Amino acid sequence: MKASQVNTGVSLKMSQSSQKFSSTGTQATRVIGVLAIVVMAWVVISGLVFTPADVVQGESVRIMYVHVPSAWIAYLAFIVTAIASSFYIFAKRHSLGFDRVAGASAEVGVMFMAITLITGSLWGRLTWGEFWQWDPRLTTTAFLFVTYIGYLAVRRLDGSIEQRARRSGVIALLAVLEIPLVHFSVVFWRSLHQRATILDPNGDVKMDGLMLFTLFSGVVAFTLVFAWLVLHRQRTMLLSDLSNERGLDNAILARQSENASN
Amino acid sequence: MQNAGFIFASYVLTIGAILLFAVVTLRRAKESAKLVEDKNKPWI
Amino acid sequence: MNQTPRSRVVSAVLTKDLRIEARSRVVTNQVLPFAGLIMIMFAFALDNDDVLQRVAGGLIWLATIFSLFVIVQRSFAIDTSDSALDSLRVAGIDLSAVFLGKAIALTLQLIALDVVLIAAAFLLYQVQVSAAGLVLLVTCVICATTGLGFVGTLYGGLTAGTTGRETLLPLLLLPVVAPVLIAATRATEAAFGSGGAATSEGWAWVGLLTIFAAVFGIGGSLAFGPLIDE
Amino acid sequence: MPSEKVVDFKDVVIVYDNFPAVAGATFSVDKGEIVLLQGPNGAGKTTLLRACAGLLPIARGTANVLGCDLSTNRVAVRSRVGLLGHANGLFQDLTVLENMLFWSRLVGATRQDVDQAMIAMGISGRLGETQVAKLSAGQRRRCALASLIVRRAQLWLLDEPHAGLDTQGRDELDRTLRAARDSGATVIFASHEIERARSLATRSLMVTTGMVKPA
Repeated sequence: MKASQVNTGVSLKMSQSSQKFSSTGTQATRVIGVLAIVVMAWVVISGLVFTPADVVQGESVRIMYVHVPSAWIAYLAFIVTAIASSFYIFAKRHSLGFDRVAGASAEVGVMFMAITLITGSLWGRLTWGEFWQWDPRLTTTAFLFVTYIGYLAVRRLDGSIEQRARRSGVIALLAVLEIPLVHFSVVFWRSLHQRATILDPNGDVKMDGLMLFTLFSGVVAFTLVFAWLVLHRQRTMLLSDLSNERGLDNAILARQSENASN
Repeated sequence: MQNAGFIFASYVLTIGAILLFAVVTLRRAKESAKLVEDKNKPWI
Repeated sequence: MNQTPRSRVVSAVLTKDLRIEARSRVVTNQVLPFAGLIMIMFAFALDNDDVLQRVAGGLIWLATIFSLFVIVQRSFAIDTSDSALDSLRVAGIDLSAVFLGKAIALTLQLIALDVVLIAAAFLLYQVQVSAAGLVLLVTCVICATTGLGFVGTLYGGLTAGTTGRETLLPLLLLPVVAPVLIAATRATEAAFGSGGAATSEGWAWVGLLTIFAAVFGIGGSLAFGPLIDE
Repeated sequence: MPSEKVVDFKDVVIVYDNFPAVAGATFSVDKGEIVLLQGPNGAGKTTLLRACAGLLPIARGTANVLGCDLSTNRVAVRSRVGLLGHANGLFQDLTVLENMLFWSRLVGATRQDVDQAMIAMGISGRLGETQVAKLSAGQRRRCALASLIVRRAQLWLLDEPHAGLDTQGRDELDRTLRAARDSGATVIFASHEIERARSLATRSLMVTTGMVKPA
């Protein structure tokens, strides 16, 4: 049952965490972490030093090596949230593990989306001379960012763990429905009001082999970072749920002994 | 050169945000891990 | 146990909400002047008939969406002030019927509000509308308010009775209603012929509004029960 | 069946606002009993009643009400219980009669049921046409009880039903509860007025710091 997953039983013995790893680390996360650092280092060096400047964009193309992967990973994170939420809601056995993955992935996604928006506006300032354009892609991204901040706020509402899982699962599925609606309305809105043609973040770039490889490495590095962060964050959520559970055990004991002393 | 500043800033912000997230997560993990027995950590 | 027919629950909740509004006149006395004031303030701020005619559609729907937050909170304050929502839950009735009843009541109030706002646009902003434009305008108001009624009731129910709902509700609702704001504004502009827009351009937007209303009508009926059933 | 258990709680813990308001309650109530829950403020009486109505999740232990397992299906029990909490669940801007008709429509009761319930609680006639906002606390309580009567619940859960009522109202309430019991219902109620409540109850339970003992 649901309860048995988090039920720690009443035990006051402190745990002897294994010394080899930090609390949420394992062999696998170590490997992912080291790989992520190595690939990320390569992306930074190659992106800043080895790759040439773009013919059209000039030096500002270097921002793309962190901007594009973070945008992709943000979308990946929200897709993971939606899939995990639907597993939680539609599976017969409502497993809280899916809820934690959904929450962890959304948190990481919001962080990557913030990075996307900031690096994107820095790039826009260099390329367009403006920090912000009402371009469909930017507008959709901004709405999506606010939507998932709302999702995280719903996760923080008070209530039991099951309530949190159910509420946020429903919100995550509604948010996914909303993405195409927002996207279509924004694209449609822009297409009717043509303004100066906006430089497409991907389209106009003439990439040589090294530039493409660096961009590809960026996607790999950010995917590794995403996996590492979600694994740790989701385990941290389990730990804090469990220690809340222990806190509850202690509170129950305290309330019971209060009765005995009366 | 303004370009260099903007490009540098975007790299620093990106990596800084990731590191901050990682450090906060690990620190929280360490705190709550003390309160939880190893048998309840399925990854160990 | 014997389940009360859905239609009876829907109509009971709908008449209850409308009758309470007819008695208390909270929306009439507070929201309507607030929305009207937005229209007047913009007339002062922009102070240019050409500009006002162009932006009239956007102002109408911006005022509607700001009013939506107040009306939704009021709609659920009725049910939470004396824990009637708990009694509804204990009555073991179909909560999707409660959702529909409240959403329809909300939609009707929004329609009444929009009639006043559009009348204000005619008076204050000198907009004009053709016969074909009027048909488009009426359809647009019905489709847009239906969508807003569904989505407002859904998120209003989720935040009802939680701490910090005054800020959480707009945070959740604003990105969701963005498509309605865009689509309804464009359709209304087409109806008014603002900036030389043709009436025919508006119907595609009405289509988007209909899809929105359908998505949140179905999604809301399914999700409302699990969301407030705690 | 000689004694059919309507409520069966074993080591039940109920968390409310991150606090174990009920910290291990074990008790059972048989069909046809009128059980009084007594105990100081903050002992967990209200939480216990709300949990029996399927409104609160069960954190630990097993809880069974009217044959429904509350930890797996809290919703199923709701249509069969009637709960009167501290609040009355009335709409201030509607009249007494309109409130009664609203609730009766939802639960499928007839107009005749409504009239009978209003007469039983002494709120028929002119009072029925009055807005709830203009009623006294005691009159509101009567109205809430009347709307509970039309529910014809199998388990009545009442939180301080006597509060605010005058002597006449209390007599009417006691009569109503006994009549409900005679027609096969079970009653659990919390009260501070021990003397009055004991004469009504067939059994008393003591609730202290979230635990239940025979009184």
